[in-house]
Amino acid sequence: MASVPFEYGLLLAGVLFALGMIGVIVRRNLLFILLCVEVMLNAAGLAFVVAGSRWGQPDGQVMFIFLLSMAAAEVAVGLALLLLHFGRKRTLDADQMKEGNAASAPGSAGREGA
Amino acid sequence: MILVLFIVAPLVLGVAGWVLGRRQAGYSRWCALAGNLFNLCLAAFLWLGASGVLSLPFLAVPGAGSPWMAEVHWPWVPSLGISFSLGLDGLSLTLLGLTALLGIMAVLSSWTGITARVAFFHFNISLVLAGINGVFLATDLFLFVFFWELMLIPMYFLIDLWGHENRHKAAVKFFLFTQVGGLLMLVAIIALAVLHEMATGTWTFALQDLMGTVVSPVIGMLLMLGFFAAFAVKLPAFPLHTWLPDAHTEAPTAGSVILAGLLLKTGGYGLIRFAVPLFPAASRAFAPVAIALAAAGIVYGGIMAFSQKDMKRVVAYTSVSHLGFVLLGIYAFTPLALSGAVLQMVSHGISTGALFVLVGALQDRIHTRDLERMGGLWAQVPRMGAAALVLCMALVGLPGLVNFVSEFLVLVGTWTVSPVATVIAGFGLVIATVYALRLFQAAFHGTPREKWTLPDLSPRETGTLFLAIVLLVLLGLYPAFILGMVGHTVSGVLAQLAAGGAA
Amino acid sequence: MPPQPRAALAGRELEMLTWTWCIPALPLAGFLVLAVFGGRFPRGATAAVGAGSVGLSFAAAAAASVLFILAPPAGGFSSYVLWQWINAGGFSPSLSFTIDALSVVMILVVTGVGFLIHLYSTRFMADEEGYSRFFAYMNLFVGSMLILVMASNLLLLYLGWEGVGLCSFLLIGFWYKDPENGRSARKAFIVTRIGDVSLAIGLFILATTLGTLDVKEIAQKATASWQVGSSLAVAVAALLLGGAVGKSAQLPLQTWLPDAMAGPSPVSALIHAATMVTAGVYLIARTNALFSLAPAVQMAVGIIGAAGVLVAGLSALTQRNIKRVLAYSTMSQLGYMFLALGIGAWSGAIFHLVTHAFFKSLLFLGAGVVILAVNHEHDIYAMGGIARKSPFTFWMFLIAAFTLASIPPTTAGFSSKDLILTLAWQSGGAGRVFCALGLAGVFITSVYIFRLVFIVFAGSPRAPASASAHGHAAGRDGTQAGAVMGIPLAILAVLCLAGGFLALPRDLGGSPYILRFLQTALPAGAIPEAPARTEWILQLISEAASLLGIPVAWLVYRRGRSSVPAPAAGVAHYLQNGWGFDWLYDRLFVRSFVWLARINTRDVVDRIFDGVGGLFMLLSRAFRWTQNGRVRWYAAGLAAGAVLIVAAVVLL
Amino acid sequence: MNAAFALSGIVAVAATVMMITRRSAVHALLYFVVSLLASAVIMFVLGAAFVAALEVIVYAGAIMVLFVFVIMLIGPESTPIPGRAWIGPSILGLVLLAELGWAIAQGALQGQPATEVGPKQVGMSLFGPYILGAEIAAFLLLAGLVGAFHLGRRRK
Repeated sequence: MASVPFEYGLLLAGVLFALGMIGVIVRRNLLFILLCVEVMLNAAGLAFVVAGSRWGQPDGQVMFIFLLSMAAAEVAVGLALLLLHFGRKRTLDADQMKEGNAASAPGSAGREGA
Repeated sequence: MILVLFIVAPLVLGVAGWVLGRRQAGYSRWCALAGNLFNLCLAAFLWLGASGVLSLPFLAVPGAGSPWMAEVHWPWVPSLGISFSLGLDGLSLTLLGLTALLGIMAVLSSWTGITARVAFFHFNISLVLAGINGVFLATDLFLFVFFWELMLIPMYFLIDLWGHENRHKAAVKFFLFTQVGGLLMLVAIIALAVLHEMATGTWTFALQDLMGTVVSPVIGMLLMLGFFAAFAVKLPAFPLHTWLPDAHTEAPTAGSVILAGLLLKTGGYGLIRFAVPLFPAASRAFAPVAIALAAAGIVYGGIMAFSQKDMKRVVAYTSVSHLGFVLLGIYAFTPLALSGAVLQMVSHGISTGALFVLVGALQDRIHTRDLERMGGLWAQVPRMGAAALVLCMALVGLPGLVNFVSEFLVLVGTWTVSPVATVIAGFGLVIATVYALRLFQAAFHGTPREKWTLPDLSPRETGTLFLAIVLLVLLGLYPAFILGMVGHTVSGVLAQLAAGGAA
Repeated sequence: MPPQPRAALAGRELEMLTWTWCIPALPLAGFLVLAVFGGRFPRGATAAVGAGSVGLSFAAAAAASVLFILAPPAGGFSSYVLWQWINAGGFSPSLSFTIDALSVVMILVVTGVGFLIHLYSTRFMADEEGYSRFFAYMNLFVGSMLILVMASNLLLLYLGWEGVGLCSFLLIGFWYKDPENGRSARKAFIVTRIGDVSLAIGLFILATTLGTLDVKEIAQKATASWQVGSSLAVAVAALLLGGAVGKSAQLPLQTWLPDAMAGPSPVSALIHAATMVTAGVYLIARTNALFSLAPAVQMAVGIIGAAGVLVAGLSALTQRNIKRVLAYSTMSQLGYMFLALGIGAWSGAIFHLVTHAFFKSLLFLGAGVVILAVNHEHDIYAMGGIARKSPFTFWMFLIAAFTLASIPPTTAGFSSKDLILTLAWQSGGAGRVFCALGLAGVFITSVYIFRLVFIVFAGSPRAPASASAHGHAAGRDGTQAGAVMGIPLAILAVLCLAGGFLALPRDLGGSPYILRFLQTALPAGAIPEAPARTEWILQLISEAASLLGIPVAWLVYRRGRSSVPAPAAGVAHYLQNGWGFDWLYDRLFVRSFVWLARINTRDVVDRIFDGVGGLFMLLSRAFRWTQNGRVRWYAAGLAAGAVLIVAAVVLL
Repeated sequence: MNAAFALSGIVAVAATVMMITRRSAVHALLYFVVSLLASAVIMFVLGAAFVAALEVIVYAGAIMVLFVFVIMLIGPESTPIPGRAWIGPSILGLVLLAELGWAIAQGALQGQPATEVGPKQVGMSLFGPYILGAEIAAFLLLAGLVGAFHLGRRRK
């Protein structure tokens, strides 16, 4: 029905995926990280759908449905954990999550962008 | 069928002791002791059968047809040709008897010394002994590896849980060394089985079947080195010995007895049973290196033993020196030397085991192993001194004790092969005198450096040591008792070597 | 040898075969009893077991000897096997004993002198701690020594050989509380052990080339298969010689013997004079066939002997410790035996061994009494005037001194030493040099022993410490030796006086009984019999040398410490320290070994494995920052990994 | 239809960029919803109407509501991101994108049009060959439910 070249769809999925990935790495807020993971998942789902429609097969959409349920479960557990963590530490900063592993090399702390 | 009892008896009694011992610690001691006594009786019973005193219908005549006097074959993983196969010959029987004997010594020596987690301790002892018995019986290489690992883990716990000051490091070191060697052996075993499958189309791990595998010289040498690595670590051969002083020193008395008396013997046994017969040509090619390592180890171990201050460390390094004779005897490939090597395994097991019992008893009393803090102990503990004297003379290789016979046989047998190595090893005997006398005199002669007050050996300890000493003397005057038993194995190995060398 | 029909002998022969094992077994049984129960025995019982077992053994030995002499077995020896010792790979030595003329002589000396010394010790050691330990060791020694001399194969001989070495170690270090004694004991054991290893290697060659260690078979097979002077024969003989010089304290392994005097005097008498140190002589005589095949080595034996006579004799001249004088004297006398062996006078060497056992044990036992009398003082310059206080000991000592210096009317030393010198002269060539050196040795011997006699017994007491200060048990400690100690002295003195009649020189109307007897076991040798003129001329020179020594000693040493001129003092110091061998060996071997051991206490090989461990530690440290606990960092890692993998998939 | 695809693609990318750069969580969330809606349009354009609807209902509707609840619970929190923090991740992302683009460009299937796949087909497939996957997804959701409940329980 549509004359959209399928590689454009894939490219769009790739761009969204890369953006999500950049977000996961850059952001320190756990909530943002979770959101960016959702972006990546969505990008992957989009790629499935694009591929499915290219071949005219339902498998791509089936996979998207699985992905969706997985994302739902993941978000439920992830957000629960996030709340628990926030309740204890009063912060969502991922860089302040590490506990008691003072053994890590001191020189590595400054290497991160954040 | 009866062979399985050697493995099952300590296992069952060990578990029983663990369970019972949780309520009353004493039970576990008795269970461990019972397991060893049972094995000793079993070995003696079979010994009588093998030497023709009793006629046991299930014992085949050794050397006629099958090399085994008794066998067990149960399929285990048939698709890969792995089976639960045990075989008994004179060599196995000798070492099984030694295992039971030293097991008794080990249990008796820790009768009062171990107070923490008594039940688990004796469970570990029984487990180690079961593993060792399995090693001495297995004729399936896969089963062999299984038992090889089985004896390793409880020994790790023995060192790590009940050892002395630096036990964690020693335990890890012991584990790493043996494990690396064992893994190389496992690789070699699997490679050998694969090569056999490629050549014949059937999977097998049975020793007898794999013996005929034809491999190229280079591959044969590599596989042989895989086996050699495991056994040389365990033996231990010269440059791979450094785990031993740590492990022996830090292990509890019973652990040291079992380590020195038995675990090291599995290395020698493995060389005789597997490494040499499986790869005759490669072994022949490798012999000069092994002989050089052995001679170096004899001298090096002796010098190291002289330089140590820690009494257990001294004894540990003497083991390096004496096990060099085993290596020398095995790779000389003469009947005399090989018989001597086997006998050396027995004599070293008894004498060094007893020496560790003695050192342990001394440490229990004065809570130090530092030779520089001892001295003049004879005045207080003459019985202990006398036992130490005899055992030090065993280190020296004094004629009349079995250690002399074994060392003499090894050296005579090696002379035709390598006079140089023999002379170096002979020089090792002089060094043995030096360190043995130092050990004895530093502890028992001279003037006391600190005010020790200590009781002499208890009847239990006296009995343990007396048993060992009597055995050393009796075997020293009549070594034919053991030499006759292992004669078939020795000639079998050499025949295999000759056949393989010609092929 | 009374003529008897052979058939009648068979019974007795069988009888001998079955019971001579008890000769070594009795002292060994005594050892076992004392070792196990000794601590609980009263002293009387200990003494009874200790001395009694050796006494019984002597009785058995005497009975065996009488039977042997009355009814010599065919071939001059009888062997019997107790049991097969080792059976492996065609190598099958057995525990078997041989009785032949040589071993008969040896067991008589060992048990006879041994019994007398045990008897003496029952009193000598009475005040010591470890009474039963002493007798246990002594019994073990006698048993081992008997095994050594009765063994029919060299392996069993080696058993006894090491056994006596062990006992020597234990008895030198008997007073274990003094570390110095322990050091001496250790030195003795280690130095002899070097020789023992040499001997053992000799046994390896014999066992591998001839396939047997039986003495008789070795002699047959070696003579049959080896050329005279062949390299194997030379190697074997040289290695056996190595063992012999170690045990007999000859050059170059002689340094342990003077230090061995740290042991109690009876020990010095028994082990370091009469028996164990002569084992080397016995060994060479026993394996004479091998030495005959290696003339070069046999010559070396002679040279070692001749050198030993002079080296040790000169050292004896300068010692201050009474027992060290005697120790050097023992080395010197053993030199005579080696000299005899070197020229092939096997029987002569053994004869001197026998007489030496008599007079040297008498000297040591006498010295023991003296030492007790001066309250355990060993320095001769602190003694003096003992003759007046204990005339009996003095006379005993004097008899022994005369015997040592081979001056009539004592016959033992005279006949044996003259026999050796005459034979040496007769053997010609190097033998004449040996003879000349031996004669010089005679003079030196005479000087040092009379130096000792004059300093110790003549003059007036120099040390305040004397018997009176050491009042208790005066009967033993006092000037007079007690009866139990006196009787052995007297018996030994009689043997010194009369021992020479076993083989009095021909020109004095004697007959070489013992030599003829020994020659049933040892080859007679090819030395031509000396003309009577040569014989008495040599005797004359020898006597002159000996007698000259007495006035010389008197002149130089009568006032105790000799007034040696300054340049000689340095030489004397050098000689006193045994020609600096100890110094040299200490620098050369002991220190280097200890240094080697010390630098490597921590085991350099272990450092290598520690290095491997360290490498892994470094690697782990290098990668540890990746596990820094930062979530985003892990995410970045994941991303980078994904990039890499995709790159690999896309580009490859 | 090409125009619809291009337009919604640009919207999706732009919204996502805005989303990952916002300091406020609420703003980011809203941008993400925009991005999801744009994605739904693309799916519809590609003929996958069923999943487009699901995207709107489940993703943009249900899941995002969860985030909203959480933001309500913990309150607005904003963390500043220094500029240089973007460099490394951006390079990484661009490299990945370049690789993907290269891979797509290598493909031999250029210009192939999309085909419509109806909800019936999807349903047949989901409860046909993929029935096991559907069951597992159900388990997963149950596990997520139990897990979230367990974690969210207030403990004394």
